[in-house]
Amino acid sequence: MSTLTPLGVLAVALGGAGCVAVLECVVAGTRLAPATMARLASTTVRQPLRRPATYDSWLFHLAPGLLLIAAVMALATVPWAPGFRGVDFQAGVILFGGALAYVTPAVFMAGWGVGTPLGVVGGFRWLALMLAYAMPLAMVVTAVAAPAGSLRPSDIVEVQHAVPMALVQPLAFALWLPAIVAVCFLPPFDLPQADSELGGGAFAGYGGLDAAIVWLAQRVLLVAVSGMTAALFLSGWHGPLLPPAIWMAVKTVGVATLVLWAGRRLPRMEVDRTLALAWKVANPLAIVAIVIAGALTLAFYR
Amino acid sequence: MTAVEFFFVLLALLLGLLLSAYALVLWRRGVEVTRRGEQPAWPRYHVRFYTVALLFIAFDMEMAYMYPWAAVFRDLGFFAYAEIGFFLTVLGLGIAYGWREGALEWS
Amino acid sequence: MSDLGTALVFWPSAAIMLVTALYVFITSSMARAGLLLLAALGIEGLIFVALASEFLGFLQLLMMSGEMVIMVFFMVMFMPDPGGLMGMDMTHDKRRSAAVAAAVTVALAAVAVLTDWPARVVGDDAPDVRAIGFEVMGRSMVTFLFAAMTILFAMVGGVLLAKAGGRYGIGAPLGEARGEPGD
Amino acid sequence: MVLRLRRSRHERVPGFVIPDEQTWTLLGAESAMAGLQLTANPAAARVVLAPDPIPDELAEGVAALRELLPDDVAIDYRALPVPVGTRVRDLRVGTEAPAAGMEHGHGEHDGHGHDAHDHGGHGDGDGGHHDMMAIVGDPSADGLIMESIQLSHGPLAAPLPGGLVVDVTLDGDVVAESAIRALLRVEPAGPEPRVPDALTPVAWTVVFAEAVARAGGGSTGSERAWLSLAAVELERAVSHLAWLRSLGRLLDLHPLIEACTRSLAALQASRAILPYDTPHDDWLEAAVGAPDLPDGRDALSDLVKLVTRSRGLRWRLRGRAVLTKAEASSRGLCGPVARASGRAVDGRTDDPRYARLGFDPALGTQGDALARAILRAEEALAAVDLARRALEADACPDAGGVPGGAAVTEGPRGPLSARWTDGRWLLVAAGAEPARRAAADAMVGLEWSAALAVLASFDLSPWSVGA
Repeated sequence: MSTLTPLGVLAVALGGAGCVAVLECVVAGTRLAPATMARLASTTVRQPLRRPATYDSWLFHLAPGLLLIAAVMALATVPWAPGFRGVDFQAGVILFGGALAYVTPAVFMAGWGVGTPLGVVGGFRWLALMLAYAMPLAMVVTAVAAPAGSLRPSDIVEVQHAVPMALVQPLAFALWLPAIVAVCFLPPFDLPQADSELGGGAFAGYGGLDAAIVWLAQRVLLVAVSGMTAALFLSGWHGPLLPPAIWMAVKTVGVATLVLWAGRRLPRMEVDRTLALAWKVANPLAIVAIVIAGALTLAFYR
Repeated sequence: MTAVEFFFVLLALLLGLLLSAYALVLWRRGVEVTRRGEQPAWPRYHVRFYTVALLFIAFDMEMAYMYPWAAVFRDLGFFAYAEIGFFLTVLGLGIAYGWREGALEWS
Repeated sequence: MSDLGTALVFWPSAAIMLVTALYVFITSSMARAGLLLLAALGIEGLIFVALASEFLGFLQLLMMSGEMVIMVFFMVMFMPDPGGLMGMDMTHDKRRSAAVAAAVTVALAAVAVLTDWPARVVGDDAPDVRAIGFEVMGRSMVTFLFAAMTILFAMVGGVLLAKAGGRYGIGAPLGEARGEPGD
Repeated sequence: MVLRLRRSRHERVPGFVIPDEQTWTLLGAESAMAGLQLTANPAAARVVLAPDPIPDELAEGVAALRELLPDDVAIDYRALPVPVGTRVRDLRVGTEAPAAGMEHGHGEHDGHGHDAHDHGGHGDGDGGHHDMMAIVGDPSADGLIMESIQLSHGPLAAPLPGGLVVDVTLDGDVVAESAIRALLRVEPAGPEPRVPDALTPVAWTVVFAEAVARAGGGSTGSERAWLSLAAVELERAVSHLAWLRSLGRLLDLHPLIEACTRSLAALQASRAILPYDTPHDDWLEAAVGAPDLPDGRDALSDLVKLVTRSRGLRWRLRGRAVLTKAEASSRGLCGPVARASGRAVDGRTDDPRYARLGFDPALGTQGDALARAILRAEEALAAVDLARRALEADACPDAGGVPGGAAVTEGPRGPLSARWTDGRWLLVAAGAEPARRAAADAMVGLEWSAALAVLASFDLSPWSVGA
């Protein structure tokens, strides 16, 4: 792991965010206009910071920063290639979960910090959504780590050299996908900043650099989550012809496109039904997924 | 460069970039206050999912035991599987009880 | 991590942690107090990682954030003036509590400084996750299973207290028994 | 999983439309919004479209909106063919807050029972150390005593119609109380008709022409009768489609939005709403334009299939705000809202022209939000068929209007009637006020997103007409 790896992670973050922006135009079928996007970004960043009179001290301006740190830390744990494994901890998958867990206080700080009624409602809605996606996300990670016998993401990728985990444990994969869409608060789970219902919700008060950082953090979060999906479920960099890094990039772009496309086809979910559905269907199924993972490990992965 | 160093160097790099970006914008552009005269709406918010939150905290504790199990399960064989089976059924009972008591509904 | 690196991370983090812990009681807004406590525990997680106990550090990062945010919304629900607009001073009975705090700090400092901790330097990639795993599944299996029962008792107790009427809506706290099931 | 990589002509720039997208669509100015990706968050908007004379009642809303816009974004005033407002005054001078037509949907009923709600220990805080546990107030359903949020979901809250204000008391994110106010109002002063509702210009113009003809004793010529029928039916289809698209934006359901846009493009080919002083025949001719009806019909039948079969819509709208047939009649509801709950009240049934074209009103049964959506989609499809047959029809039975009587036409939201007696207009838009009241009552007890979906399902008009 060379000393350039931290800069490598930041490069992947920025490149990935740009790629996600392009993907959104492709999925939405609008014309690609990098010039307009660049102009919008530069004019946004050049504006003064914006602060509603109803804001809560420094809490309000820390939320975007925390969101971006959480997103980049989650991205750092993704093993992109045998040579560039990112932060290769023994418990890398738990760091991934831990980094994603800090999106929750960040969005709540944004919601509470803005002080407007709809912002506070958006912040508390995000708490309900966190209660819905947190448990399936954590349990599916356990179900995937059991066959690999280690919590290191690159070990999990190694164990999938023969067959990807998505085929071995389809139930775990099915529970993982909605959870990662909810983590990135992308439609159909874009409850905290629901554009049409809360008028921008938790992030309505932001302007200038804050809004740009929130936009960037959401895209980096999607890149991190799609990358980890490719690593944990689609046998990461293993693949017949192409070099490992290219395989990983192809799979990440594939997962991101699937997530964005599915988001456009489903209406926004309601908070109470999502929460009830998660705890009545997703959690019991996650328990079953762990039991299945245990059985598969005993049978095949010894 | 070990993983821990990489982790903290990246964290420091990020904090540095963010602080310098904010400092630059604050210095060059300053802050603009909107919605003047409005009062902040910070009520004692009536959260409707507090029972689910209680169940979540107990369930989150469970994860502290599931992760080590996942790391060593492959080498321990059936005995560890039986243990985690017991652990999961107990937790399933917890959810079933919460479900029956109507803790999962939106009060 | 090298000693210099560890020191570079440990001491600033410890300082920031103490400051945020102090501000938990100085600030008047419930939301800020809860989130400051979350920040303090998050930095504690980072310190665990710096001291080569990665699994416990990441576990703290993962669990503390979720649970502290839940604590925040309970504080916001049940304390008057959660936004801290009235600047209510939450500390009371100042003198005695200050004395107790000082005593406890001195005791803990003494424990930390006087005991001779094992000098075994744990390498960076010491298999701490697997060590805990073997420990939990092997020697202290009873505590693990008892922990499962404790979690179940916590769930049952929490739901029992939170859902006042339980299934039958009997004996709601305000005295009027409602016939319909559920809330 | 076909990924349609079609290249649309326009780059999408985030935009905000004042008063709302429906008004611009129905006034035939849809092309102005082509390059915009509509957003409800003013802070994210880069282009803001506004009608040149902004209605007086929206002045305060627009001023608040301007403050939230990014600094480098200016409001782009476009002249709409029909003035969208009453006392036309140049906004740049700035106006005091207008006294809007107040219709308190909910407040009058229980005599402001909730206003005595004490805001917990907050109220009597004298700064000193007061009793922490002084929590007073009436407990909500689960026995917890909490403070509520007062919120007036402002006049420019896209995708709801601009000019509609919902005053809500939120207990958590569940609506405890709600009242709906329609701000916009037009006073037709002189004999020359002024359309009192910019969301249905054609229907009102036809009603005025009919009323003027009846006041003069004659009856409308046969050729014009078919043309006015086609124009009214076409406007009904366009109004329902514009509403369905705003529902799609509220629920963030893009397949529905794209289907509505396709159908609208086909139906609105060269349709234009000319200023009112043009002669009536040319006005109607322009209002019909040259729609591509067969293509529009195909797009509409796909849309009806999508609305009836979409699991997402069913998930969000089924079983919400159920209005039984008895309740609909007791509340005096008319138009699609009443027909969705089975109450067969339609101004077109006793019109010989419609009988000639073989018209039978579509009826729903459940009366919930989903039934209202499906009914409006089916009505739009039926309206396109009626318009096509009307344009092909030749001979015309006598309209048989009683001279001096009120002229009535079935608008997209219910019957509209106008009468010219002793020098002033008597205008009635039956069912508009009861619909607002029913929507306000239906929102109570629902979570915020469900409450907005229910509010949208009533397709309320922000214009208050008549007394």
